[in-house]
Amino acid sequence: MKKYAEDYTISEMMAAVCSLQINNDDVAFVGVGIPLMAGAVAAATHAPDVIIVYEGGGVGAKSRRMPWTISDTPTTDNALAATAMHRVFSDQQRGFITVGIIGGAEIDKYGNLNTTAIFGENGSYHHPRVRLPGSGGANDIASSARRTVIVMRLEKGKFVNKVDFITSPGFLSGPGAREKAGLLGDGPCAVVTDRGLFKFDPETKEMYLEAIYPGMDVEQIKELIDWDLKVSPDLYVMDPPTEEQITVMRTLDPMGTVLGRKSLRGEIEPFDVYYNSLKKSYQGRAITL
Amino acid sequence: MKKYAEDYTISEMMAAVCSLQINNDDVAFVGVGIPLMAGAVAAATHAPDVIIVYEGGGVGAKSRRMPWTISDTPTTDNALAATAMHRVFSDQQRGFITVGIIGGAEIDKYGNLNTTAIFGENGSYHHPRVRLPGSGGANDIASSARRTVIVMRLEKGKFVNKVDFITSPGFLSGPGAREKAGLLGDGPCAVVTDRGLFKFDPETKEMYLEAIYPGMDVEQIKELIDWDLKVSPDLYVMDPPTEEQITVMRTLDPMGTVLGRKSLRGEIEPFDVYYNSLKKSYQGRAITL
Amino acid sequence: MKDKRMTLKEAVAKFTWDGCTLNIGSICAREPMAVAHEIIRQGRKNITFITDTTSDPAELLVAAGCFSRIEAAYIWIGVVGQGYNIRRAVEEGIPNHIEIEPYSNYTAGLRLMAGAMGVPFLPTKSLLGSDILTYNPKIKVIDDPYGSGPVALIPAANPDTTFIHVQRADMAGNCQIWGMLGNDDYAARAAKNVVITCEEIVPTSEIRKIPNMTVIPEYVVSAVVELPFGCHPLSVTGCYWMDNPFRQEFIKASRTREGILAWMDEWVFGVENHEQYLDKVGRDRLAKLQELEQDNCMIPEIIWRTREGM
Amino acid sequence: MKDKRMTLKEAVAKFTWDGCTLNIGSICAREPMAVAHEIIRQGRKNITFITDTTSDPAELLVAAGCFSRIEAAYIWIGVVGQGYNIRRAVEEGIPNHIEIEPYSNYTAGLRLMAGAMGVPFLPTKSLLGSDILTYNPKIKVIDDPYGSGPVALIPAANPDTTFIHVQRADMAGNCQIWGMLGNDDYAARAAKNVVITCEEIVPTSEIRKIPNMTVIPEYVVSAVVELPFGCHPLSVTGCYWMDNPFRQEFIKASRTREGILAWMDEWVFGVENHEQYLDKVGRDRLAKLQELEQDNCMIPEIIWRTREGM
Repeated sequence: MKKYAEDYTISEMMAAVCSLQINNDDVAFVGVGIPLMAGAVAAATHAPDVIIVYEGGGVGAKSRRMPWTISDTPTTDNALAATAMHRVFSDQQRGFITVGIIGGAEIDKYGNLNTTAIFGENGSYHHPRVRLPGSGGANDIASSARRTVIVMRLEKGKFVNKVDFITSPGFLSGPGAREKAGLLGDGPCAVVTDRGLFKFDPETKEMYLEAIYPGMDVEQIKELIDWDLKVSPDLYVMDPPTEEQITVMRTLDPMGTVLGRKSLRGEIEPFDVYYNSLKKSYQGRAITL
Repeated sequence: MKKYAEDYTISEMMAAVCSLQINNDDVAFVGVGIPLMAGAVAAATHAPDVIIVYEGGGVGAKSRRMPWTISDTPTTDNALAATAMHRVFSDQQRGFITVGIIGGAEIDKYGNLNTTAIFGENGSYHHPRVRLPGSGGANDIASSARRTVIVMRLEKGKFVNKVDFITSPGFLSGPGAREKAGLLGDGPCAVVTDRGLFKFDPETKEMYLEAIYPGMDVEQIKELIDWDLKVSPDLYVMDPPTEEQITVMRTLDPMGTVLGRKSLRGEIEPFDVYYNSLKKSYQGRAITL
Repeated sequence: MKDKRMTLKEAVAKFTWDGCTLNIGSICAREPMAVAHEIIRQGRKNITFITDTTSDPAELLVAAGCFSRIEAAYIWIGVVGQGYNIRRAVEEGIPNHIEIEPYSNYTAGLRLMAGAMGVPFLPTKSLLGSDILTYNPKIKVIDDPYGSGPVALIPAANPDTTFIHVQRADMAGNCQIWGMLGNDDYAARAAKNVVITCEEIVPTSEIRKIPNMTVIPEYVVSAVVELPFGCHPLSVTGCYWMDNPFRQEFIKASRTREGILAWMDEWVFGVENHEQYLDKVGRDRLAKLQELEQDNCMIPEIIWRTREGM
Repeated sequence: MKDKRMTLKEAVAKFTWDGCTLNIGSICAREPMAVAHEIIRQGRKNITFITDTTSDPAELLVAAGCFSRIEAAYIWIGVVGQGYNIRRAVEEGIPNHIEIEPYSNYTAGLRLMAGAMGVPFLPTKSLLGSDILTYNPKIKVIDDPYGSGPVALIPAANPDTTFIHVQRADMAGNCQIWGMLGNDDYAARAAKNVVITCEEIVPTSEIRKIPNMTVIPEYVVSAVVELPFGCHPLSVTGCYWMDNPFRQEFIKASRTREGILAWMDEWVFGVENHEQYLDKVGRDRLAKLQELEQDNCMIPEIIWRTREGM
């Protein structure tokens, strides 16, 4: 029987929920942050045969350490293949990538994502209030992965009626719009937030609330969203992460590098602490090849 | 001082002349037959730094054995790189291949080559009198290598006013035609035959006789060519192959596989003769890496 | 991890059919003659063959009447002779007329590359001004919208099935290839079904020692067939060298229709499977071919290690 | 064989200039920080930076005012924080305004691939429907002449110079890369000048042991610089792992303009060259980073052999 964790952070909950969007037979493209952790957790728990693909070119790595980005050295530790970025994106455009998991900073009800710039009141693309990183591979994943999962925090002003810049296409203007634009993938299938899980209506393509996390409130969620959010008639409360999931996360990410437990607080670890912590985490995790 | 060979075949003379079209700083694409041998001789004699590229993806091999095609196993023995066919052709289209050496079955005065089909009197492309192999990589080389060298035997009916099928473009219809067609390479610079060496007039782009082999006759050559052949005012008689060149050829190709000494006579070597001959040729040739 | 192993007989039965479009990977080295034998034994007809350059296997499949159409750059026997069977088919319609759609090696690769990338076409400056354009109506020449002048668009090809022979693969289809690759990286990704034949099936842990050598990942592979000496009389880098005397006999037989029919009776229909074919060729002879290759090239040993010795 | 070795100082002096278009290869792993330091020390201005995704080196070059324009998919510091310097430049024009031409990772790679293939553009089904098209006027959407609907054409890029860091190269520039390749195979072929920086210059005979590992051949390379630990504080597969505490200090300094200026005074202008930088980081610390990487991954030994032992 599953044992649920009692002590967990909301980032860990998000990573756990996100990991369950990955199936054992998926070939999964995972982006930086929580998606990276979701991929690692899925592979270590319910989806041992999943092939995780990283944008830099790593395929099916099996490592004692956690990738911190989509192109660092763990992405090819004991990998099935180590190849080029253009190659894995071509493979995605050909249809070999069954699921892509990406983050966002601003989203609308059709799942269109902005990670390029928040223009602000008198701002523009070239002179925005907040410059963001840009697409990275997110546009390509949102365009061509067979399905996509979006991960982002539910904060006021981020779930908007119209994003300033469509970096990564969701359903664009609604039903039929992706097909008309010529996009290959089926579009977003879920949005994992820090309060609940959202899905998309197959007819209207509109995002709706599918489930909430323990202790969360539907009305509070609706207040954080600019449009008139629809809620599933079968709304349910999701299970917390399992102890197994939490153990995996903390073993792989002892310093909270990926899930931000420390960097959010702005702490800088002394080099020797860093070194010893990594050494210890390697020893704690044997890999069978 | 150079020592010239006294006993040599006309194929060996062709390979020797062809090899001298390759410079030490060339990156050379060589096709099957005499071009393969020309590349090997150049690398073993006057052009030790030449990088020979084979269509299958071999780059800069250093082998005790002779490639028999553009994609067999010696093409990557101790190579600098072993990569893909599309990759080396892309490299050529980008301009990295300085010279390409190709063969032909039918040629016109502008150096357009046919290796696809001889239609015959009532024939057509789909129902030709003689079907030939097709382009292979020759069209790509003729299109994009910075310069090309053509190798073919001078036989009646092969140097024609109009080829049945332009497989590999020379200067097409004359001055300016390559540029108009959009081709990247500069086109053919020499035609090496079994009787003499031909070049192309920089103004008219017409093929002319530059030099003849020892014992050959200009009038006989003119009779074999359908158009009114121009002859260089500085026509000269070429040197025979050097002893060094012949030694290289016979060491690399003890059974005459590439230059056709045996296959032309239809002899089949017994397997043990084949095996022993190759074993011996490996022992006779040490490679310093 | 999925186990995709099957026999050659099963793979040919499952992944080829009358009227299919077929690709067989590589050129001369790693061109799997055994696959051609099995397709002939199973009597497939009306196949459209899609390739770049092809040698002995295609000659034999043409002679057996399996093909009705070839889309290729070069169809011939290299080194030891000419393509008597393809000539007889095109010139005389024996055993059946074959229509050839012409390409160059690069553009034959580009159509597989386009198919592999999931795009409808790829552009090139090859073919311009040539008659390959005249006789290949699929290729369109457009005026480059960026101003470089004419550019040829090569449309994507997605063959129903490709057979690719490699030195080693694991049972899920992760393939490592030594030596030249031909267009096999993209050919595998372009095809709808991919059958890997290999000299040796190795544990996945061997693949993981040097992931940069993996040319074809498992997610594009349908089936894996262990098929040692699967390319005889052609060669495989690091494994065995060409059997040219054997090829010379094949070409000699090919000079007449009677000759090649007798040759097929002996070497294709006269054996039940690849194992019997190898026995007939002779194990000593195969060992000598192995020796000739390995005097010059062997697949290196990869000593993988970490400081901790993981 | 040509000897293309030079120092980093010489290579930056020869192959970069005010107003040049520049690429620096790879992402996070093998991204050569030392190259950024030297470009800053040589005071280059008005550079157009062409890349896919870029991290610490670009942040620093932006802070130093070397760039006037960036054509890229992603400009940020990953893992440990955000891109304070790029934000300050775009939002406040400090030290100078930077215009960003947007791409995605794939399409940023496709423009290098097109440049490398010698074609004017490559087609894709990425970007359709997005505002990347709105703000990138170079990308044209056409109706596919083969009937698949809209297709975006990504025009070729041929940067003046690219710097690519690899594990090992010979003195002529034959490069072998372990781990993910990013877009480096095509980036090298797209650029007009290619400077290879490497952990180790090896004899060509080492390269010849495993030619399938050669990603970049000498005929595309202009210069080779031996530059061990050239990516610190970033990582190199099989060589050393990331120095995150160092990067955290860098990001902390980046929060204010004064902070990053002081940081550059100390770490860029305060040393004369890469050797001095490494001394300042500390050789013990570098050895520990090496250990952290090599606990998990080392470049394998390649035991090359033949039966005859050639």
